[in-house]
Amino acid sequence: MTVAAARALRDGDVCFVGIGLPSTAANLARRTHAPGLVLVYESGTLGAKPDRLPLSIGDGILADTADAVISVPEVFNYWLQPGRIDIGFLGAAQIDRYANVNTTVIGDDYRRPKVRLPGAGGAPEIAANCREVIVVVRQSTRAFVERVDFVTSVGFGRGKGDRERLGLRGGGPRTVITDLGVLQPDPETCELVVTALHPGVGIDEVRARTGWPVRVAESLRQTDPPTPSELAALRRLRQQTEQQE
Amino acid sequence: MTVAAARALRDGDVCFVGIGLPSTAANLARRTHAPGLVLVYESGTLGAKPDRLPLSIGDGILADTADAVISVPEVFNYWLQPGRIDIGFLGAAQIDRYANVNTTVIGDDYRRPKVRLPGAGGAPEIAANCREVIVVVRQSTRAFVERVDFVTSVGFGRGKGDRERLGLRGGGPRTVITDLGVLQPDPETCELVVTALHPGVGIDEVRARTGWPVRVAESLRQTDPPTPSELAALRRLRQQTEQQE
Amino acid sequence: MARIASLAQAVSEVVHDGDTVAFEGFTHLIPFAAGHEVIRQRRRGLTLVRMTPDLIYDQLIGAGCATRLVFSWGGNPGVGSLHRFRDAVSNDWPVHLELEEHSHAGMANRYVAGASGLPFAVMRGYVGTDLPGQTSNIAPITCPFTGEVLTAVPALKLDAAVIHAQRADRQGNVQLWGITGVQKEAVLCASRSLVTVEEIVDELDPRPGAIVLPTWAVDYVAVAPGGAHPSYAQGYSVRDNDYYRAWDEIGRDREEFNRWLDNHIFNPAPGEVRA
Amino acid sequence: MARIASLAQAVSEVVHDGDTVAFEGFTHLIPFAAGHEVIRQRRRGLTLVRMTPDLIYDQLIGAGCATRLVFSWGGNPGVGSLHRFRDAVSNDWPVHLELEEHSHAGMANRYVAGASGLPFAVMRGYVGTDLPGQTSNIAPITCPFTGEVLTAVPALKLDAAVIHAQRADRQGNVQLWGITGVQKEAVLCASRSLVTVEEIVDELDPRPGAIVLPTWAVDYVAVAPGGAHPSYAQGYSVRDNDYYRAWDEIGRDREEFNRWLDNHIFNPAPGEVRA
Repeated sequence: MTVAAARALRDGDVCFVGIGLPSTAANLARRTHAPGLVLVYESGTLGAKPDRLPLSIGDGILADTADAVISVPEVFNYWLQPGRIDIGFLGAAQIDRYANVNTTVIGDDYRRPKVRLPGAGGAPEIAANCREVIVVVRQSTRAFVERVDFVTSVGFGRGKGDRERLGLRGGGPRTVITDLGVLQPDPETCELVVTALHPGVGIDEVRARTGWPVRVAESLRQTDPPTPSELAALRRLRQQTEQQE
Repeated sequence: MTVAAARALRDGDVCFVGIGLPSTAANLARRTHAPGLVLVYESGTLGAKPDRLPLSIGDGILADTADAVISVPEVFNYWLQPGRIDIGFLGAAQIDRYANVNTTVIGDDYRRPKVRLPGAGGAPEIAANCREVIVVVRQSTRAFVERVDFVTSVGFGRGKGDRERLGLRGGGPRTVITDLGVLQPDPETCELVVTALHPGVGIDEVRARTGWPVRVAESLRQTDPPTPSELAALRRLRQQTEQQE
Repeated sequence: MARIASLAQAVSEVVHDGDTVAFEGFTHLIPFAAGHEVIRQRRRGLTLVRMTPDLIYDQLIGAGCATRLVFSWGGNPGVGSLHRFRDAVSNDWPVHLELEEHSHAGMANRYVAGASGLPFAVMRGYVGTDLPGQTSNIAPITCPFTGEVLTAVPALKLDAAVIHAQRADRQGNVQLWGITGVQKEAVLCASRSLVTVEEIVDELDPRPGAIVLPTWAVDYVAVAPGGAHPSYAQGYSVRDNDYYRAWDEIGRDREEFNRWLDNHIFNPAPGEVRA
Repeated sequence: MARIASLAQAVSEVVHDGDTVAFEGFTHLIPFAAGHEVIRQRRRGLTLVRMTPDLIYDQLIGAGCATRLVFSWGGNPGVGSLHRFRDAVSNDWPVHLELEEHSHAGMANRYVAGASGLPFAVMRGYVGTDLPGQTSNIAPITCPFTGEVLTAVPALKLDAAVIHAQRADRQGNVQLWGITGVQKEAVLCASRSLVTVEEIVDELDPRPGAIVLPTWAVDYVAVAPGGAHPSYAQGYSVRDNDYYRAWDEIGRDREEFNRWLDNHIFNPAPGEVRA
């Protein structure tokens, strides 16, 4: 997933990064094919260039290596809100057929949830305002549901045209990267369809781990396996990170 | 006027300062009775401590000696608007019976003015939001008019209660310092009345140089003449300023 | 002018039962020592406000100090969930915790509005999500010039704000640098404020990226070296990652948590200055 | 990524006839050299925007580049009036100048709204003054939570923003320090932007009080040493106060002004890099 996410980033893109897989993927991309990738962490660092993975978005290495450190209100108001960020990453506890994302509660009753999740964070406005969004999530029927229990971040609502009706100016989740492959919205319906499988993964496995009768794109691709240099760069990044701890 | 304005400032006050007489008065106060006076210049310097008079509010000495340099939006939004400033200074091309101030145009026709003045600057919100305002202006029938041609900054509107009706939260112009004396709003009507005369000035002269039949307070004071130490401090301040030019 | 006081005195002056209070810090400079002092002083009925409630809020909630939480993301950053927070929300242990939930952008703008003396802020956000259905503190607003409909959120009004900074001078001017988050806004939103600092110095020499809160905008300064431990205090200490990981175990279990409270907050070992 | 170009090329790419353009600088780092290049390129029909239009705006107005001015304070700071501005307003010389007039707080908020991608900003201001009577760009707005009535102003939308900064690096990242005014907001409000700089350096070492505009938020960078003369460029040069005083005489008289244009803008002496 990390290598696939890294590959989705283009050199020169401005990328809004959270801790965890997105941060790893973005820093891997910077060390492989996208040295000019611009990392914006929501804690207020524009153009951070860490030489290891930060432990949290408050990590001093982000401030030390950034082109500019700004306040949190400025991050959201001057940089995210006007659509200056090309790519946003989201994780998800649940994602549905139209790529709506839930990171708030599992269960029907918001006041008495089955599982209380961390909440929205920056996600609703990342989903609304980035030029496009990449969702990274492990594939399971628990995560891939017909309809999310709670819409924390809007993907495509109930289908095509909903983003426009809601006035959302960013492009929405164009790519959902899982441990099995890649799903993307059908251009006609905005429903997520399987567009690529990772090496060694069969489409039946994807179907079995998706909570709705998922469609498969006609031009189903297979993702290239991680190259030795990608794996080496990833290993080096993790080593440098562990040395710091 | 400068000494009288300096005396109106209390040690520890936070004072919003413009260039010209207010800056001279505030810096004189810092060097005499109010060493703890906090000077805020609208260009974004909190707690500037210049050792000479700045040539403009962009003077580097303000940034170099300030406790903090902030953006212009922050000056107005975080510091002036919420009422964190104790004292604001205003100049005036015209001031009227209820201490409304005009710095925009002289003449009846805004589009074809007799005299085009610099405009509002920070004045409307200084007048609205400072705990209190000091107006400094030379006394003449041209400047002291029954009704200003244009209300750039609200004093007391048309009289008592108007500030409250308009929702203005600051106290308004409590003191108008002129070359002849001091005018202050009558507590009952908010009309400006003469409360003090400078040494050697007679009340008839004030009347002759005021464009409405100005009232005189029962307890008319005479201001103390500038002390030798005030005059020396003012002279030193001006010398240090000239040496820099 | 800020008063310089001991941590215990400053906390007792600034944070009272029933207050709405923010201990801010966007994963950097988190005021742990002040939070622990609040637990020690057994404050009750607090409405806690913060963008990123993490361990110190888990501790305050588990200790029964809070009955309400206004927030946008609650977790153990880089580790996982907050178990005391979950237990309070799901099982009312030790007391019921009411939630008011926003996005980061929404909370940031609520702080900005509060700092600006405005009753509300305007933003692009929340539209199409289920968040507005759970609170009346998100409302549509129409632009008077274009007719476009945007989102309004009310200003945060805090009784108290508590932050940690690197340094103050003897006059009480406060300097912080690195990631400064919404700390300035939090202090400017609050009726009373307390800044704990790593040290007090004679002069705050200017530093790149530093912001200064002037002494006349702060109520109390208290020296608390290591007061952000286990979080970062840039230039002084880095994150104690083991503490964050260990908290997952401690916080998971009520007994374990109560033991931690007894041993580290109420009866700390002699010389245990932090945590 | 910002392109690094000559001043003449950058100005011709960024400022076009009929544009709404701000040359910002709150009495510090005023982009005089870029303004003079605009006069030299004989731009027409500009709407000029600025909080504090001063000498460079007097010069642009007198040269006939502008037909509209959106501003909050127009004067020769510390000296007196702007005579070309007055002549245009009162006598339509050389062309009619339409005014839209605000307060500083209003203009600052209009920049903030533009930089934030919002159509308007909310503030406490203008109430009771005669300013709202002269423009439709000031309107009441009601808080949806408290019912309080405040003031709304529309976002500034600029075709172009031009500022002067101390330094850029070879990638086009821009650094400025000292009084930074609303320059960041102006650049973020604009479709196209140009930053003139004192110098280009290999690396922007961090400096106290400095702000950085990343290269991907800027369109053009042009080297213009002394490009803020006669205003300040902190760390490089101080205000040329004699110039400000002398301008009062030059600007007062149309003939004198035209002579100045000929001698200093259109046919500058060899080696005359500024003014």
